[in-house]
Amino acid sequence: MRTTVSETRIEAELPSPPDELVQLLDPEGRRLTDPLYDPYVADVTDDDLMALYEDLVVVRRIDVEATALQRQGQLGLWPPLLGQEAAQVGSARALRADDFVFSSYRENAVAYCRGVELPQLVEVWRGTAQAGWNPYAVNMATPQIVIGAQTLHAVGYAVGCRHDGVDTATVTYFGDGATTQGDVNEAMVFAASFGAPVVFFCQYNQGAISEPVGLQAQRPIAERAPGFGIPSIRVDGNDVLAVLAATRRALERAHRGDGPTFIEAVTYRMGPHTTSDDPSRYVDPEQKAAWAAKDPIARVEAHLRERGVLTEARAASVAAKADEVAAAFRAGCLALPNPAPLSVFDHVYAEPHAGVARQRSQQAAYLRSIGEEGGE
Amino acid sequence: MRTTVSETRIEAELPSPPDELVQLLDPEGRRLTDPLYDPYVADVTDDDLMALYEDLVVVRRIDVEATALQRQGQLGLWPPLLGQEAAQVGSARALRADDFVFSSYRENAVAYCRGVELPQLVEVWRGTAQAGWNPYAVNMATPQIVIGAQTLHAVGYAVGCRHDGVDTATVTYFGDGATTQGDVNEAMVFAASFGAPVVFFCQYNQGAISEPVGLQAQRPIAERAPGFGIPSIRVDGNDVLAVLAATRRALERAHRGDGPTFIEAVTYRMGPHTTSDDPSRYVDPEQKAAWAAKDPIARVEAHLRERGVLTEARAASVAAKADEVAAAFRAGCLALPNPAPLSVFDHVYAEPHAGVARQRSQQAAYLRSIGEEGGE
Amino acid sequence: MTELTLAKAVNSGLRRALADDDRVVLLGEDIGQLGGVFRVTDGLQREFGTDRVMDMPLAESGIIGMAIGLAYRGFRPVCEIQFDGFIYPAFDQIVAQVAKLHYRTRGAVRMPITIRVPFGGGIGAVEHHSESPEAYFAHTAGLRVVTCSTPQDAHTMIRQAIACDDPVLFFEPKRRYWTKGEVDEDADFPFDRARVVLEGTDVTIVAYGPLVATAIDAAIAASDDGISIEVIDLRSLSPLDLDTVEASVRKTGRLVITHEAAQFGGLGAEIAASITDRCFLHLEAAPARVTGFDTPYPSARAEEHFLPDLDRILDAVDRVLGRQNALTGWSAS
Amino acid sequence: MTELTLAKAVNSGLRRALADDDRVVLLGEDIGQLGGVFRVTDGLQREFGTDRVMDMPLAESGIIGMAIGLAYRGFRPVCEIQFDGFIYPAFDQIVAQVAKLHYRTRGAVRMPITIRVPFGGGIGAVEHHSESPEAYFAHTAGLRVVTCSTPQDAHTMIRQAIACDDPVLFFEPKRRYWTKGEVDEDADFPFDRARVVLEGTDVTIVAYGPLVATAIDAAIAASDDGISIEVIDLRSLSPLDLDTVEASVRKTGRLVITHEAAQFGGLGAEIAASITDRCFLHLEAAPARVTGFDTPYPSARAEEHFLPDLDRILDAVDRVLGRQNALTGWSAS
Ligand SMILES: Cc1ncc(C[n+]2csc(CCOP(=O)(O)OP(=O)(O)O)c2C)c(N)n1
Ligand SMILES: Cc1ncc(C[n+]2csc(CCOP(=O)(O)OP(=O)(O)O)c2C)c(N)n1
Ligand SMILES: [Mg+2]
Ligand SMILES: [Mg+2]
Repeated sequence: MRTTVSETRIEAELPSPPDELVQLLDPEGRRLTDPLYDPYVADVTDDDLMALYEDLVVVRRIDVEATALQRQGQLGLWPPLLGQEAAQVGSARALRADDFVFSSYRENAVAYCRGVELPQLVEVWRGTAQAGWNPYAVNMATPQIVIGAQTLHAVGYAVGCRHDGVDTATVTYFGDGATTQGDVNEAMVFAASFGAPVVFFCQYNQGAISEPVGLQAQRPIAERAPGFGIPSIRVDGNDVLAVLAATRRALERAHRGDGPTFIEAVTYRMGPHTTSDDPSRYVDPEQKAAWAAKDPIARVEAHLRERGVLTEARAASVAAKADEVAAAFRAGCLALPNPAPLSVFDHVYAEPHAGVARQRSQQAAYLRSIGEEGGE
Repeated sequence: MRTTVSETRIEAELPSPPDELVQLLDPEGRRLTDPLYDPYVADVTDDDLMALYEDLVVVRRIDVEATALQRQGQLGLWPPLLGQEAAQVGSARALRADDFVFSSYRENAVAYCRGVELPQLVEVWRGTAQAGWNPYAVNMATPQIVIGAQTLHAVGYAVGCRHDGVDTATVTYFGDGATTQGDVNEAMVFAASFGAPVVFFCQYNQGAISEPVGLQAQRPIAERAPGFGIPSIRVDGNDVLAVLAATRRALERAHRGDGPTFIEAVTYRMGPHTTSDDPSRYVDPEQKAAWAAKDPIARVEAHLRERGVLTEARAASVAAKADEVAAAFRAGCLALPNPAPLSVFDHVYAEPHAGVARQRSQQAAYLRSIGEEGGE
Repeated sequence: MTELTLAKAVNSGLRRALADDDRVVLLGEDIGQLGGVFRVTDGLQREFGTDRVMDMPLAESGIIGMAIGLAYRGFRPVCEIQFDGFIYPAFDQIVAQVAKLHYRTRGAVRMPITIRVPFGGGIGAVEHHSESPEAYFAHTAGLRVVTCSTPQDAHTMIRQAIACDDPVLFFEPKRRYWTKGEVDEDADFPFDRARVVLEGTDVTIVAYGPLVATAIDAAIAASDDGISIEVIDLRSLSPLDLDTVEASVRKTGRLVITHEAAQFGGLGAEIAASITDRCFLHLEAAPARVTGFDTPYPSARAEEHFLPDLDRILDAVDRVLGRQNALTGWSAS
Repeated sequence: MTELTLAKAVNSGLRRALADDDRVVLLGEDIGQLGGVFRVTDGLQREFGTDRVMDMPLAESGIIGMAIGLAYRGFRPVCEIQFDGFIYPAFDQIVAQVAKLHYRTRGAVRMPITIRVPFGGGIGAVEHHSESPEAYFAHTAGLRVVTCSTPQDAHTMIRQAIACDDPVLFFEPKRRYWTKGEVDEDADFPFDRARVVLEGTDVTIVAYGPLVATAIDAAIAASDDGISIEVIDLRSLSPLDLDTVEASVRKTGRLVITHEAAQFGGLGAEIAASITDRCFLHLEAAPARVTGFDTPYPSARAEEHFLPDLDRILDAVDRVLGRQNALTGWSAS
């Protein structure tokens, strides 16, 4: 830990946030060159790009299916990621299996890429559980709903990895609105102070529910990090290749022991905040139309078609895969069991607890007395 | 309120933090020229400088007296400002009477300059009250002990001034350690979002109790503000003239409606954190010696003597004034009345409250029953 | 008199407060154009402008801290916390500042801040959206804590809260937002007095917020069984109107208290302890508490197993009446 | 057996925990070179290094949030909050994360975090340095809350807290840091059991932390008057060892509870309500509470008028014994 501060200006290792977004695929699907970021995707083959394309299509399909399930009353709520597929897939596919993720509630594509099983993606939203999966099974914590809280967990986990002498990186996802929360700023201070191997991944999707990003930030948020001593990258969040490259660069720093990096992936939430939201009250249709033209899937598709990689046959097989996943997802969702009455008492504590045990027994007796099933 | 963010780099209006500290009087008392800041002190006459000198001497004398009172058991605690006199006097003397201050616990010199009466300065530390003065009487809130909390109050007050259509500025004081707290960062976001007429005045005194500033900041803290959209100034906090100039510049922006400014006054805490602290456990003697050579009073004295303004006679009269203030301060402190037993129930609520009223009556009855005085 | 939902009744109360006193300002996340996630502030920004109804950056400590500064300046801020579970980041500013500033300054600085919190469960929500944190604030000296159960009370009490020179936590029972009722804008009643909703002679049920309706249902069901229940809606949780509860218990001799919050250290404990202290010789049985369990709030599809309902309340009624019930043998032995 | 102050006993307990389990790490402000403002961590950083005993940047939410991440990674973090009044900025991370993570993840993620908090008044401190916030945490499901009153308990219980797989709030009675007592490092006792400090037959006094010593003094004074008092030191505040209290009250029929925290919604209410429920027919009088008042903590020179002391406890003893006292006529009417 460094304990002195130079009183003159130090150049951060990465050029502190670039004027231009990092972009490798433009909205028309043209491959741009970038001497700094190209090397990070030099190994990406056509098949790899097809795989990314498939991910994008599948996660969008899951998202649409989930929205439908909510409309049909099968989910209580769903936070769509429509428009943010590239930011999530590009970053998640950059991760090593041992890297650990602390996300917010909208990162369903990240969870999908981490290998979370389909029905587990919706348990929280169906209301059958407060967490859909075992974090250690996929090295990803379950969705965090308290805005920004998870960023500190990521820093702690990252410091723990360093204590353990492993080169695992930790990535934390959060929104543009979240950057206002004290916790996110504290996380940056702690990460910088401890040189934590953590990547801050901000999905700058232009708003927090109805509030435009301008209420949270007068400057691109990536400009904040250098002041905390954290180099930052501003990337086109709708460009899956650029996001992959930027995340790989940040992860490389983390794996190498060079400390934290901040990534701002500039994107747009095309859907409502959640299925409970009414965006017609606040969305600017022109802004939305402008972003529709920057669709994250369309550009990969154009690129792959242009280069002859994406044939009709392959497109059809991707679509079929997406339908198959969606069907499995739906079936898995509907099959999720409701919690048993007495399960509310499970796991409050890891060790025996007289108070909970007593309440549980009383409730079991009560349930028996009213002839309720599940009362043991 | 601005609600969009330019996606390209905008130059902040003030050059974002300068490599060099703003300095107008060097440690030897030489007057340096600075084309940007000289105009802000062009009106400072010899008499004005003598008055600043007197302030510095007096507040140091008060500080020494308070430490003595604590050692004699007359105060429970005292947080010395030794070494930080110029940062406090220079900034406080820049304020207009209607400007409002939200400070931390060490700003006794600011309070003195605001016109707080002498014994009121120590009420909190003697333990006869939780606040020594009526904030509205001197336009300064009473000391805030929860680190960083007051910065948000300042932003709210500043927004309130704007709503009221007055050009009053609000200034908030806090330490280098405080900048880690979520609240201080949230205050910067809110100030920037609402263009609040507030000055963030950070006394960068090289540490938080035993923790070196490097644990809180990997970069000069003034570098953080621009990322939030707030221009910042880094000033030699031991140079009363430079602090006066920098604060006037920031206040000018606030009075003019140009929004928040961040000032980092680089200084050093020469004494213990409080009288309960044992700095021998952590202070670096070399660092302390280096800072002793940059004493904020010595340089003004050298400057004034060099220019023949500070004669022996005037020096003696300043010393006499300091002694006089110290004597009045001590007498006032010793005369502070202890709180009456039932006063603990006063002012919990502004309006009648059945619960407190009942407890108060019960306690009065109890005190009567044991023949205690003050039980009414 | 107009018929309004509880949410609209708060809305009309806020509108009146904004119209009557130009020092009243509203602060919160998404309260402007969106009108709040429950639409409680719908239309107010359009009517009163962005200086009076201010969308806040996403930070609860920031919102309350800023409200404190506005109160210092003589404003009467009304803050919306979007959901109960998001009040905790503001906890420090509430308990260490809002609650203490008047005391700290010996009355020089007033904190007429109202903090509106949609609270409680029963809406099938995800984690952090069904909390009942009222006991934390009731235990904090310097705060007032109130809640409402009808549109009329919602309208009148939000205006009283805003007019009060003390800070008030105003808990809105979110699952009752769509309950309809007549609202008389001119109605008035003492801010800190409980309301006897139903008179009865056998058992007193004390409830507040979302469970008042449940308690009434229980009382009606019990009356079919020939049991006469007095239902008290507390309205004010701090201070508690113990005089009203005491008078009732002196009559009935039996007390059941119900709330959604966890039992351990909840308000039911305070009410039971205080009433036992005041009515010891009048009690026929120990006061019974029917509450949420001492567990975190469970997932949506388990909440019916967690929340006090009519049957659990009636079970407690049986218990205080000394009838055989599920818990016989567990206590009061 | 060595004679240690309570502060040193915590220190030696921390040392043993650090030595016994290399997953134990200490986090806090000024806990390294300075050894903490109360010197409780004195020498530990020198002995175990800066990776095991980590000075933290000045942000309590950050400290607890970071501890959560470490716990995710399999560490057992022990966090020091410098003073009771500075725990509130961490409230959200404690109640919404630390308390809920095990439940949220159905047991997959454990949170063996210990949060050490010097608490309570009586040391003539400035604002925010004399708080008793234990009831907030006791009301929060998923947390354990304990406190100690002797060097022996301090030593043993801090090790038990660290070894416990649940999160534990460990409240240290700061005004008793300098109390001396014998410490046996090998002593052990159940973590969640109360201790009967003095046996007696007429009245049960329940106390914890700083007021155990005061309760003992009161019992001794009462014995001169021929009153036999049983003093119970709760040790664990959540869960409460109600069985031990119940057994005592079944014997004495009279209960006095004392704590420094505000009475309204404090732990005394829970104890009174629970014991009334369990021992209704054995109680000769309503349980009495002797507590801090429902006011913010006052300034240092007024704290003697705020804190429960021997005389106030004896006054309550008189009251539950039905003797004439100051409050006669106020209640139990
Ligand atoms: C502490 C807290 N306050 C408020 C909320 C309610 N809320 C949920 S999402 C949201 C907006 C978040 O915006 P952002 O961080 O940009 O993420 P996005 O939804 O755009 O992905 C708000 C206010 C919350 N979940 N947590
Ligand atoms: C929220 C909070 N946490 C901890 C403390 C204890 N504390 C008092 S002063 C201090 C250090 C503050 O450092 P800094 O902000 O640099 O101010 P300085 O004392 O150097 O003037 C600490 C940790 C506190 N007062 N408030
Ligand atoms: Mg967003
Ligand atoms: Mg400092």
